[in-house]
Amino acid sequence: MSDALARSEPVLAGHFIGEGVTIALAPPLTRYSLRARQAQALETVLKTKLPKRIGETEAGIACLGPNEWLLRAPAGTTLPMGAGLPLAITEISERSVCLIVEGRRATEVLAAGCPLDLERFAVGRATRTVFETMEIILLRTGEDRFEVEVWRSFAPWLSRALETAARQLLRGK
Amino acid sequence: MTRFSAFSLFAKALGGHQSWPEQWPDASPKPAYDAIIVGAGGHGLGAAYYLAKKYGITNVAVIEKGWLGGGNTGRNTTIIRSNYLYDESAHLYDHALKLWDGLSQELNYNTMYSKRGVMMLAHNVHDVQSFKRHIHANRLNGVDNEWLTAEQAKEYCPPLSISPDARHPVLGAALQRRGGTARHDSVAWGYARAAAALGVDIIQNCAVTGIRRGADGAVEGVETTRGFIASKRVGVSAAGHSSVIMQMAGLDFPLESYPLQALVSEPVKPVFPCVVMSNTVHAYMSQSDKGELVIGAGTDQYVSYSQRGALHIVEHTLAAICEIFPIFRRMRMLRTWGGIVDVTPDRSPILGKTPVPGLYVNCGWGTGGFKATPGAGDLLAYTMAKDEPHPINAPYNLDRFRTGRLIDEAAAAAVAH
Amino acid sequence: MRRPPPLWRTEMLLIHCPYCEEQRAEIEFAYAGEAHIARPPDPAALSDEDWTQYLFIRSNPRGRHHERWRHTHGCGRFFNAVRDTATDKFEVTYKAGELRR
Amino acid sequence: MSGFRLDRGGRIDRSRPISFSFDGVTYQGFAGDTLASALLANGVKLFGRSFKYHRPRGLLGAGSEEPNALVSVSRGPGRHTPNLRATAVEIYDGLTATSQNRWPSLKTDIGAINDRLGMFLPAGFYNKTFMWPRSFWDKLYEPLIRRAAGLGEAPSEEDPDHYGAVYAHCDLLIVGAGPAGIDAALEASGTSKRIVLIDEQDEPGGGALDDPALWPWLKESLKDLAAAPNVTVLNRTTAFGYYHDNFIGAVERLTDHLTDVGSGSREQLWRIRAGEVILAQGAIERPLVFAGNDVPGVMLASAAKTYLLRHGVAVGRAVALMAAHDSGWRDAFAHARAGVAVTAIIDVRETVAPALTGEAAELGIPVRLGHSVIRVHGRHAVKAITAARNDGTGHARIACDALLMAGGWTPSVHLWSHSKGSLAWSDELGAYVPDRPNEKVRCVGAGSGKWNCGSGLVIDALPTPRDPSRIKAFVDFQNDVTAKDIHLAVREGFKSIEHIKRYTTTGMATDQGKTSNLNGLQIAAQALGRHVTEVGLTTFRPPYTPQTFGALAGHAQGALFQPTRKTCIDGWAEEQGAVFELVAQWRRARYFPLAGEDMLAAVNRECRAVRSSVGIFDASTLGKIEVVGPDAAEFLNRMYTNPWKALEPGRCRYGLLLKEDGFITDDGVSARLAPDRFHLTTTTGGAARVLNMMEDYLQTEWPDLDVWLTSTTEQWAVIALQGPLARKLLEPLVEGIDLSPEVFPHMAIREGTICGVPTRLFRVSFTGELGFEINVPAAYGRALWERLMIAGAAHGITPYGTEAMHVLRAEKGFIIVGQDTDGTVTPYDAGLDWAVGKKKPDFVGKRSLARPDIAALGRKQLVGLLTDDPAVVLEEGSQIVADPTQSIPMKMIGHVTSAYWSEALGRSIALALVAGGQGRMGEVLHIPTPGQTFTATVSPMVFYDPQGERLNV
Repeated sequence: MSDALARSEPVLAGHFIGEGVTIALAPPLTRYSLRARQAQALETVLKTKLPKRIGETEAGIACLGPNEWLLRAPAGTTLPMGAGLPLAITEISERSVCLIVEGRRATEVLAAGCPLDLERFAVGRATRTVFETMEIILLRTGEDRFEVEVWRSFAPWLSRALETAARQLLRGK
Repeated sequence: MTRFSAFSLFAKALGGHQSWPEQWPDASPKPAYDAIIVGAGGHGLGAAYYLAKKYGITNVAVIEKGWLGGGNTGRNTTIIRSNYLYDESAHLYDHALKLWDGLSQELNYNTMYSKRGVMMLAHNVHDVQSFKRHIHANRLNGVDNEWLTAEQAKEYCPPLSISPDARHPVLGAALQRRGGTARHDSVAWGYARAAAALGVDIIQNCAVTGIRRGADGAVEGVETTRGFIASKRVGVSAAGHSSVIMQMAGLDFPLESYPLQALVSEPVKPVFPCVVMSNTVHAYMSQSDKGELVIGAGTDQYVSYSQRGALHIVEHTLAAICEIFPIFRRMRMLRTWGGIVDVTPDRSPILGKTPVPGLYVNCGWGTGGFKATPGAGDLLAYTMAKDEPHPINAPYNLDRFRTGRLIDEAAAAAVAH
Repeated sequence: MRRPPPLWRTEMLLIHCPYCEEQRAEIEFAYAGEAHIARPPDPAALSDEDWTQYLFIRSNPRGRHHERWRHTHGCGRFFNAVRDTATDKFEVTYKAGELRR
Repeated sequence: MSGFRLDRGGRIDRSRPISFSFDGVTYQGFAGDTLASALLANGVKLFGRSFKYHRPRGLLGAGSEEPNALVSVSRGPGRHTPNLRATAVEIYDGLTATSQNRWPSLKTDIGAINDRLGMFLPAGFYNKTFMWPRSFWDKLYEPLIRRAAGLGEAPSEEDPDHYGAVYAHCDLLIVGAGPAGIDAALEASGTSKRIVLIDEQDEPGGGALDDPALWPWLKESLKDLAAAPNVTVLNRTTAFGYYHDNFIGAVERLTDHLTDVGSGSREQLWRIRAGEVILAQGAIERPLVFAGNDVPGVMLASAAKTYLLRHGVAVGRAVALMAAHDSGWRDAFAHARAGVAVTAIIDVRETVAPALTGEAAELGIPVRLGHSVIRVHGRHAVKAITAARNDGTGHARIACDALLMAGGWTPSVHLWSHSKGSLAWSDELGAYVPDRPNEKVRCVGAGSGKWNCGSGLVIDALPTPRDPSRIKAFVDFQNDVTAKDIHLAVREGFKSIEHIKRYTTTGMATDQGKTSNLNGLQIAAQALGRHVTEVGLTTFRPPYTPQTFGALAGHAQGALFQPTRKTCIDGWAEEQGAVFELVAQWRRARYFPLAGEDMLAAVNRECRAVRSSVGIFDASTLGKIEVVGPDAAEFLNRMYTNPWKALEPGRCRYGLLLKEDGFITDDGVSARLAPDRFHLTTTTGGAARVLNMMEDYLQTEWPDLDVWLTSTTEQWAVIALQGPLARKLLEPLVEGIDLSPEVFPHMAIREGTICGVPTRLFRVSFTGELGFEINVPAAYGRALWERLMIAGAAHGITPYGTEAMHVLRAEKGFIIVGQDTDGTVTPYDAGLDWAVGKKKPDFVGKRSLARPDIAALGRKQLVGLLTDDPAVVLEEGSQIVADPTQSIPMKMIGHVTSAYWSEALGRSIALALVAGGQGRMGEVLHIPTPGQTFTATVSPMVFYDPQGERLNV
């Protein structure tokens, strides 16, 4: 019918920009949760390779658990549903948003609430973890670049927490 | 027993306090007793006292693996209240509350029971519904508990923040004026001294290593690190270690033991006039006679017998305290410690007989045992003396887990929808 | 009837997840009670006593304890562990379904 | 020298004078001074009053062990801090400090009467009295005791400061930047290890700061460490606790020492996970126990040396030393060399190393071996001392204005003990030293019991000819615990050190016994006639020094305390002036008042709209789980009480979930999208709990099932359109879905698009009206809502909130889990027998339903309740009785779970849990409330449209 509906995001695309660290909302993405006992089952349906080790990423697909993968692709991508097969493909594009924390001090900002040893968290790694009380999926997409997947309704709290941490850091704590 | 009073204090002072007698003799085990209590906490010592005082059984031993009052009695935040929802609970805790009143005089030992009032904060519509339900039930049970508006709550406890912008704004509160606190050590020491004066042996540094049962399965006594002690009546009041003791008698119990943390601030002049509890924000606080803010923290998530204070629990608790009482953010934590709380599936105690004849149990008080001290002691004594539970503790039997007649206060306050 | 876990946790114990094959912070995990208590295949066939045993009775030892954890904020898997409840030290963690250690 | 400041020496910066005030008097100090050293330099000796006897007190130490000199510092609104140690407060321009626990003034303190009455206030005195008359306790005694107790005043305003927190990981953590700690850091700095070195003082160096000879070395070492890329040095940072698996909590103080605190964090909590830990915390000197050892001017010899050499301040013009340990002699020599008169060295030992006596002779210091101080003259300051031979003979009065004490050293094993490392008693040192570790940790330097400050005599209390029961020889200075208190405790049967500690409160002050524990222990051992090791040792508990609540709370303050989850439509509701309520982590619009409307008026209007035209409701907070896989139906069949296998794709079913104990834990309407795909919904508060419960059963009990669960709660925005005009409003907006009743019946689901976005369209109703729940991807929820508001204007569309939703569902007898049920209600109790699959052999909770008391008659059952007076809306939570005339305690048979004014029925309605309720239809019951007892009649739960005809339009 009439003109298409407009998107609304839980946090302003308005970013935090500071000396050595920026925090920005990533553009919309297509996200799928991929589940199966073995990667192979999904690979046949999706006709693409899946990373085998937990924490590894390959072509936008992150292995989060022994039978769980997160696929992130440009908005609009659609996947087969694998109907009837012993696997599960579920779209979760809008379940979370992605905050990009970038800059030479990015690890310091994340260390304010993330218990991982980020210095030893290699580029290309991805894992579900927490920031203080909040579940996130953390992906290191560059030496100084992290992408933080967080459920939509938690995004305002998380972006505020990250910005607060960044501000305190830049003020010399 | 030298009677304690301002006069005796004055008289002894003139003698340089040289002639004060021991408050209780450090007894060594006799071969046999009419009754043995395992665990010299407030509950166990209370049971021994009431056995001797009310039921005429004075040939009693209280066996303690460490030093008396060194378990949860000396590690809790001493909150006393009785505004529970269910009839069974209200009767149990109010029985204790009535005994708290006048306990100092009865024991001739100042337990410093302070009726400061216990105020429980309601932070959302569900809390309000739940508290109103408590208040109505309490009133019809003859237990005092009244509703306060947020403003009245603030008036009753000035440090309280009732800002509507808070993450968990205060919508009101339930107040039990008879509730309050007491000096935990004094309770244990007072019972010990009074019990000893009636002939009870208090045997410290004596760990139970086994429970001996006869051919008929009935209890014959306890094996200890100081030898076998015979008795046909054994009452176990061992809090966090109840499972361990009951297994010595071949009994598996519906218990799990969790670490519970507490902490105090540095002492300050009187600033906090009552006890405040918030289940939604997870904060419990009062101020001791000494001036310390006494704060109860949550339990760790895993079963443990290590009495280690866990940092994460402390962080969470103090965040909650600062949320409700922002003026205390600059106050400083002086001491943290841990206790071991034994929790039953319905978080209500087990107080009564066991499948083993002559073996009685008082356990499963979880985080709420201190307030019940005089009542639990009295009821355990009654049950051991009569070999049958008092009507008040009859519902707190072991069988309820089989039949399903649980007494689940926490579930009744269950948050969902 | 398991206790609800605390709402709020930060790092404390260091736990080895047998799936991630990494030591991760306790904050990522949720304790899930005693391990190796299998749900009876046919509960209806059980006596009230036996059902109560399954439902409520726990060994609660002071010492070696078989327990379940879930790497909730990690790989999401439940797994088993042996931990000394007197010291809180983990002896071993192993995958769900593996034999009792 | 000017005042007590030496003309030269010390690490203070004489080019940077700083002015500050104490008790209203303005003083000058220098950068590098602590409040203590600066006041000493100005001749101030009296710093505070003790806890119990209000005795005048000066400085005992020079660091965080200080028990006496506690002050309050105020720096503007909300920035009042009580109980700070003057020895650990760095001065800054404008610092305003005040003394505590005195009235009217520090010099003349009424409370000091307690000192005169001291003999009547022995340990535990409060246990023995204040019991008569009974009524006086609450009214008089307790308030008095409380007013007398406490130290400083608590803050009275909200703290404006921010507190930060951070996680840190390192291979090697070194606690204590004294010589030992610095050496350890230097040694490791050559490796690839990540090293963190933390120290509580304002500059690293520890003991080296008191030893000018070491300053060049210190300078070089710190330069090297600063140059090492793998070393991080943190000053003003206190490691306060050592937790499991080498997890150390530390607090860094960032702004307290600054004149302008700026806007950065005041303190930062460091949560450090270390591969290995080296504890280099040093040792603390021990006071000696003798009459008058607390008079201002009597202090630790090592502290006096610190003031002398680090701050360039003399603690007196003529100082004397009372020693039991060699280290004190060296401190006295240092004074002499700095030009401070040393009037006597008194040592309780009969003989000491000749080197000491020799050096004393060179410096012309009179020495008395085998002597002890038996009296200190002066109340507010030392005027002189009297010494006597250890046998009590030969009294001699010695003039001095300061007395140094050297009682030996106590290794700081606090953190070691937190980590559960074992301790071993050293008779030679008279102290506990680290023994076996429990973590990957080791101790170095003085903290390990190895240091080279000579030997000493381990002594519990100095000999004295006076009656020990009449003198006040202090063990715990802050809590006013004397040697005789400990003897009294033992006399009264307190034989374990934990008992003695609790009875006398020794070691329980804010210094946590750093200077008193071992003296107390030895006096107790002596009184008990046992060896120290048989008396035991009190547990060391975190924190090492007191830490602020704010730092420990970290980020979790204000808006960051806990997240408030908001739906994508929340912003619209806020703009409309909706009133919100908090449900679990979410906030939900409760009602949408128009100008002048109260809640009742608004809710009535909202309800009318739903019953007559169409209402719109934000149901996005409902939990959602996508269950996918060949075994999906089998799995749900095992979880829920009702059967799922036969449910056709495209249809919905109400699901009821029990815990294994048989009690209701959650419910929700779920849809079968395809043979192997279900869209579950849960309650708002239950979403996480239910998903975890299902994962638990799936992974642990039925790992053989091919089914996977994914939370989709936040994937979908859910907009409920409820009311007779719902279909008419929806029809023009939907594509690919035929809304006509015959092809899209009640309890069905269809997939298509709405306004161009994909939707899962449920035809369901929680109101009893024709209704739809539109699921669209969350990003489009707000836009769709606004589009519907525009399109619905013609139909009188009305937004309604959770309150109206509650009323509407109650009119239909639909329950709210958690309100009409608590954790003790079974499906049968709730009248949901129809939702229990009778033929199913098993489902979670089924077996428990057969337990005797669950199957028993007379359980509380959910029923309707109609008040005889239709205008009366009962209070939720009201209790119900059968006989209102009985006396208290009354027999209660149930309570009101829900009660509302029903606009549709023009009367009040209520739901209640009543014992045997379903058998009481038509029975009149009573609801006693304060002031009035209401009567009501038991009715069926469905009040409105019992036949459900309104659904089928």
